[in-house]
Amino acid sequence: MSDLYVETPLVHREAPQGLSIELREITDRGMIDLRGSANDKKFMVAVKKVLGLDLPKAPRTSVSWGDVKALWLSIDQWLILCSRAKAVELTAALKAELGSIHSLVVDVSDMRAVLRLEGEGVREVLLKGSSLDLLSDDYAPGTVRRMRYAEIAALLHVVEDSVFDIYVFRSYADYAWEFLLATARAPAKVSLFGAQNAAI
Amino acid sequence: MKSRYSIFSLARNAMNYHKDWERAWRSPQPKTEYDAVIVGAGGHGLATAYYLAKNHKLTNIAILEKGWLGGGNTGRNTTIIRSNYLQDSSIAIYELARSLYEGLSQELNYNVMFSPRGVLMLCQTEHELRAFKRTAHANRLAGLDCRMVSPAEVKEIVPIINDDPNCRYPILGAYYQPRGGTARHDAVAWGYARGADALGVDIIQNCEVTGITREGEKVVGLETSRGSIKTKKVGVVTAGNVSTLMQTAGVRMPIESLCLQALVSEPIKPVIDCVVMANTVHGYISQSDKGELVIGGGTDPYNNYSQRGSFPSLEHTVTALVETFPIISRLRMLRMWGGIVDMTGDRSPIISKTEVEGLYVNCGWGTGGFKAIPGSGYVFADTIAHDRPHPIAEPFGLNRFAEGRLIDESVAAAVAH
Amino acid sequence: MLLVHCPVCGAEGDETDFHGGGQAHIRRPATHNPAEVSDEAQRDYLFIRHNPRGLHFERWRCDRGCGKWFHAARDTVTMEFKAFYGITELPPRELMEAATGEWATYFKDKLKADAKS
Amino acid sequence: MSNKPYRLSQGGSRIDRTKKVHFSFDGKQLTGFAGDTLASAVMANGTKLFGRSFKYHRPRGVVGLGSEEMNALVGVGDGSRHEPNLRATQVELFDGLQAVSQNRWPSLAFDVGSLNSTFSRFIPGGFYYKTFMWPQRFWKHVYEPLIRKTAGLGTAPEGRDPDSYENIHLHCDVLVVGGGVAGLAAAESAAATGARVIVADENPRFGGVADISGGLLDGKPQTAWVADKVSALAESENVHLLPRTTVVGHWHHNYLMLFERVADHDPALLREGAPRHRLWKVRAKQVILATGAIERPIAFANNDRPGIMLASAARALVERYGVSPGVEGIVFTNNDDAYQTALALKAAGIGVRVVDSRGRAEGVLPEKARSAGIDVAVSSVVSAVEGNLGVTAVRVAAYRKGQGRVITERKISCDFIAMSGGFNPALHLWCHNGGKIKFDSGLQSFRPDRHQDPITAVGAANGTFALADMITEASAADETVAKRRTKAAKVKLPKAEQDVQKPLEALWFAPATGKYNEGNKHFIDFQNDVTVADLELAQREGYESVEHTKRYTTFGMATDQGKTSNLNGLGVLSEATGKSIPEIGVTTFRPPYTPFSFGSIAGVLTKNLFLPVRRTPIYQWHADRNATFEPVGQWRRAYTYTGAGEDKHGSINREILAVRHKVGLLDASTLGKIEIKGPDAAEFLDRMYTNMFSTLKVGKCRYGLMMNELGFLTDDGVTVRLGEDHFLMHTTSGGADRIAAWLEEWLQTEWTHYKVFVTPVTEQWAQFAIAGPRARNVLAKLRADFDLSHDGFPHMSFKEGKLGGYPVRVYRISFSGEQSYEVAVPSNMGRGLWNAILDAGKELGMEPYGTEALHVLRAEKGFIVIGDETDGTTTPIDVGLDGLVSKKKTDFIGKRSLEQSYLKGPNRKQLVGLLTEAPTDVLPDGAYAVRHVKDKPPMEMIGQVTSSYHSPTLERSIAMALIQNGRARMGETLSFPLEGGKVIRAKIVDPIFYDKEGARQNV
Repeated sequence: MSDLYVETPLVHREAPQGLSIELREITDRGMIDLRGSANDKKFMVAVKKVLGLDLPKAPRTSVSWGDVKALWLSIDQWLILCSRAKAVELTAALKAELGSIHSLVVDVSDMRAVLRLEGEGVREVLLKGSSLDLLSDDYAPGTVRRMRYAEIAALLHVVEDSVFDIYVFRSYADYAWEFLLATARAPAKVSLFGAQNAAI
Repeated sequence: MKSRYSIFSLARNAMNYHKDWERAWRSPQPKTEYDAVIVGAGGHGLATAYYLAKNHKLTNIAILEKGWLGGGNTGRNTTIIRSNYLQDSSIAIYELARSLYEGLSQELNYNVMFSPRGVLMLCQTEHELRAFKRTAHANRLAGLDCRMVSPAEVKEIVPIINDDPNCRYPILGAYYQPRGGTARHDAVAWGYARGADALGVDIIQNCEVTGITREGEKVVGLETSRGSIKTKKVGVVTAGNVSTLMQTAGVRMPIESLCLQALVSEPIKPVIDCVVMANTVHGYISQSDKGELVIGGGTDPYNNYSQRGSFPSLEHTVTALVETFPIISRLRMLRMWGGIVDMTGDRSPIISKTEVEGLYVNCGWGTGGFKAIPGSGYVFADTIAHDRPHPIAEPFGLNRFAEGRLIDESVAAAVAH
Repeated sequence: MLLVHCPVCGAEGDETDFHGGGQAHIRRPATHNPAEVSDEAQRDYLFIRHNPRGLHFERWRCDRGCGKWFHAARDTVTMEFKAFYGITELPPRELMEAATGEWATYFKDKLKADAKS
Repeated sequence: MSNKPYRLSQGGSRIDRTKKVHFSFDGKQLTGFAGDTLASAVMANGTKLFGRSFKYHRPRGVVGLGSEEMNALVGVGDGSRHEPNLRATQVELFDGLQAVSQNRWPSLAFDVGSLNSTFSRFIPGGFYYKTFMWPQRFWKHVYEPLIRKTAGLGTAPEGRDPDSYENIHLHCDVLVVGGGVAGLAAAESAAATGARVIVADENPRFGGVADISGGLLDGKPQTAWVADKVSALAESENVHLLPRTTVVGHWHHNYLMLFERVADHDPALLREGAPRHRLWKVRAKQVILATGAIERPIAFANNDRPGIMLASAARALVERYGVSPGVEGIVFTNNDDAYQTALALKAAGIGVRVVDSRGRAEGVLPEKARSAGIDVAVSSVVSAVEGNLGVTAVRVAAYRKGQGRVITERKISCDFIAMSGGFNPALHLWCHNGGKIKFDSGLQSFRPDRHQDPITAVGAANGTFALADMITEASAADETVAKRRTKAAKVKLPKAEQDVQKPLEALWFAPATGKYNEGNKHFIDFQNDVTVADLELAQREGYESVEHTKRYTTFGMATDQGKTSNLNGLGVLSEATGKSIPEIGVTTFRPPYTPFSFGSIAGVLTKNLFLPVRRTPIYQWHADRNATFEPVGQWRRAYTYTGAGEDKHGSINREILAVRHKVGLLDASTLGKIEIKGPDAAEFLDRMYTNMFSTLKVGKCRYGLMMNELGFLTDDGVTVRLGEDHFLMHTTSGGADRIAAWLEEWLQTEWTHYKVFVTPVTEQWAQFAIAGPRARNVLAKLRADFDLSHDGFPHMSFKEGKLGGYPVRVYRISFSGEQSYEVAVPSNMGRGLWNAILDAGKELGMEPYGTEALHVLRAEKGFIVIGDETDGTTTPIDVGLDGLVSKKKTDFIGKRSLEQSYLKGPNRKQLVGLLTEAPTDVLPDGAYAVRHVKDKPPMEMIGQVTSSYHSPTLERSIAMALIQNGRARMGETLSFPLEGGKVIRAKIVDPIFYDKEGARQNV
């Protein structure tokens, strides 16, 4: 397999300069789309057996076990995160364990681009493309939310207070990247609700 | 007969400090009975009343308006006039209307400022180019004066257009109707009102119709905020409010009332001499004689009677126009407003008899009714007078929805009205 | 810009995060008896719409959230949402009672059935 | 204009006399001070003339204090940075500022357009509806161009805007609009509860008119209190202050738009890269309007002459900028407030008299004025103004309320007038989303009443003018609405001291000597040149509704949106008709409050960011290979790869022939892909497609058609049965998202009992078609680890395995009619496999081909393309795919509509093939066939070309068309009249032009 040529959606992009935050592509993330009913005990048990975690039932939350994370996407849908190397094997294991239980498991590791945003003011930068109330307590670390970002669909994952992952469908990766380059420019930095210049 | 308007009458009246101008229309009390009543004094209703009186000599008629005449969509639209539709039935009604607009100022002795400055419909994708080429073929064979123009010609007609071939939606050409254009919307309502009034039509404002009275299968009258009125013929022309009124006669309508918005910029010296429609990006723009850029957007996707829309649809339109006409970036929005538009399932109008004898309906003009006003009034008056659909009105009957005989311009031609 | 609330996942957001799906509670005649659908019934299903000035019942989808469809009761004049409820559910009783015009007719039987049970 | 020094030797709280600022006005180099507005700086240089009015081109000067200014509109900046129609009162002075006056030619002082003024008697309100009608064609060619040229105020910039803009979203608990005393008091108590508070003010500084309003707070000037509060709020963690930010509109559910002018006042910021404007989209739980009030002008004869200002503006000019509005002035008022202006002028050493229309002026302020030695004439009005480019004198006459004309006048020399007709609460934002208002007879104005949204008005915006009341009301505003917040807010309210004012008396019209304002102009709407006479004329002519009057005369429709004219107009109409003002009604206030830039709305969404472009994993390769791109939805697909020495036509033919004779490679990654799984999946697909899927065998593929409920085709594609309860659906490229949503909709809303999951996976896979007689050889060279034999892997079947080491799904399906394999590989490996395929295909003569070759290939085979052969009104029967419309299934989407009479009626247009008589004639796309060719239109049309190409395979043209009753007319020859008189004749044939038996794909 080592002779296989693999490239991620933003492989042609260089590290950006002059931004108020750090921005890079995460290239080693495995992703599995998992559908099933949270009310189906057998389903939940089978998933736990493979992933070692209880799928989160509370909307917009996530759960981790080791290097596996389950992000809530809907009442019957989760995005499982793992290392890219592990995704194929984990998909197979889930399929096998779920057997005839009503479910759908798809390895979607190549479907999305993952952008890592990091630094003071990352929420302010995102507010230039998202109408969510990102400054509220609703967006504590661990929160997951699908959203409209600029003109596209995106998935937001609050990793730490000032560290966000943005998932976009890979065909839109360049658009999302360029949108971030435009809105995260250092001279356009905005600070919200804090000590301000009192000279005004 | 009213005294005529002209430069001479202006000069004459100036001598007397304009004290002696006649009223443009009377303000009569409603009578107890009329030969026919039109409900709704918008452009379509006023034109209907005018042609009923003029062409069919029905003069004992009234037109009832709950607010002020011309205060609905007639006075809220972006005034685009064109007839280059794809389907035969659409071409027929819109071209009748357009040709009536040509001489309307003289017909009504009221300057409606019909300005055949040309309507340019941009082609910004190959698909759109194909669709317009098809329309161009159909229109040419129907006898319309329309043609495809090249990107270079587009630039000549509208020098401020973004002609960068590498932009997101480059201009691949345009479909041009040189005799399309604009008119002064209020003047169309006022001109028809003055004309109808002169022919004896009672225009009764501030008179809300609360119910249509039936006896068996026939209309016998109307209930209004100013009393009952007897009549055997009722023409309902109330646009966004048509569903609720027709319901009082037990007729259910294939209509949803949505909000359509428009906006103008601050006035500037002329920069756009024609009407430009960019369908791919949903932007419609022209420049009024006053200098304001007049911009139309799309509808909001939910029922709305508030005459106040949401911002996203206009936002999208403005963004598209900034990209298409980059100089407008530093111009400013002066005013935005909304209207209640009546949308049918196939986005084409209804000009129809109904299952109730003596009850006629003209509605469903949705986002594109202004351009049709003279033609719509003309064929609707004929339909009411003769109690059978005018041939041009026939395809627009209510029965089409049960037969599946839809006239879907926007789907077929991928062009909004 | 309406503020919409999804009763399925609790997400709240701008109308652009949601998708308006038109009138609610429309029965598809062919689902129930495909052999016996009159032209008029098909027309009513496809085209005839309640279009009240006031309380209206409609479908929405949580487009940028959980992806689920739901129902909403909304005033078409003030734009105020009166309730959000499940896609297979009827509106709260007080709203069925408050409905006017064609909606009142539609809910009359539902209210009777509700009273019985 | 004058060599008198208009800059006073002292005073001017806003200016810094140590910092000189150089700027130009109409090319003239002038000097001002830091802190000046363009208005104050120009006036300090002795110029009162700023512009020309819209219709009559009358000379105009500054009237207002800030955003209500309607006359002094200027263009600022040069070339592509020019911005027209800015209010000089709001333009902050900076070094190098270039401003020009507008709507004049050749110069401001001598304007040819002012001829309109000379002839103004002949052009009253609405005159253009009565003339310019003859001859008919003159409107377009003569009258309209003339009108357009003289109208329009400023000029547009040239070229593309070099500056940047942006949007930002923000939520808050409380948005306070207006940072005057009321706004700051409201913000302070809201912030004390821990709420997230935004305070926005359109001016560069907070404080509103605190600096020119007199009165004390806790024994100190109001400005001291303001400074304290602003610095405390600026320190707060939960407060965001936004100066230079106008709240332009209020929409449903408390959604507001705030327009921030970030860098207009300081070009250095622009140079550093700051956005010029920023548009804030705010969702507020609560809105507090502290928008203050706008002073009313008074309608007196020639009240528009340069030098006639609002009293508050004159006061601000003196106190803020140390600029005198003139040497000798008149304060003309109907209220006590304007006496503050008289006192301020007097204190600055400027000559001043007061003309008060009221019978008595005995309040504290009038008494102070008298004590200061100011002459106060009560029961008097200004009945005329002398002077043209400026004021030289006024005539003052005795007046009793309701008097229609004055008899005796006395002349008083003066060079400016400060007028005040009272104050109107600024309730525009209150009204944007349907707030109700009520008339207040004390104010003679409207004030807020009820509102459906959580919004409240305080202070002058609510008609509360007394300082103490204002502060009490503002501090309580948040408490009344924010019950959700528990943190008790105890804010100590300051003690307010202020001169008590006596009530005003309405004065909508100050009469002149002439009857009917003969020869005089009493302006109501200054910018649009609407006079009292115009409003009365509209009434006489029957334009009685206030909306009719507004539209007929254009009053209230200028760039100030009637801020100073609206109520005065209503007052005039009230007096003219004998109806009360509430009976006259109000015109609707529409957003925005003040104009804001289109650039700020677009934000960063211009150029590359305007709308997204979707790229496939192979995009860069296409671009490197000089592909022409074709937009398909938001995707960019390779249309053809034009090489050296060939044109597009050549490259398309080369690509087609490669597929027919050797092998081609197509990037089909954009095709929609949806996984569908569950015990009811097969039954569900039977509902969604017109044809049967429950009978499809595992491992097999089937082409399916989808209709909407109207019976019209909306999508097509091949669906594969991956397992007993597991399918993979392919959709058209443009249809992927729409169809996935469509499936979900039916599952969730109609067949809710089905157990089916739907997961769109379009972008997980890069997908390529390897098509042509040598396709199998390519796969073989790539060491396919699955059976490639025709029997082992027949047409319309599916395999999973490895190709060149890459994990793939392979579908043996064909859109070209050739032996064809569609290979799907995880997207990140797409480019790797693509390269491997090309390498393997090299010696087999493989060529990559684009979408145009694809279209020709399918047309040769008579395959339809949704969107080409269908247009949203086309049924499967129309396109001859009756065989794919199941007769067995009792119900599927669209089935019932196919039974509607028109859809199964006669004369439907049916899909046919066309062969032109001359093989080299290629029918244009969309050309129509006619029943009979005539010399000229109209001609009856019987159908149209849907696809038309030169087929290099057949070495002739081919076309597909939808023709009335087409299938019954096989062999008939049709005529297609083209532009320029040419007629192409073509014979109706079967639409399958090549390999009718389908043998080539089956080997």
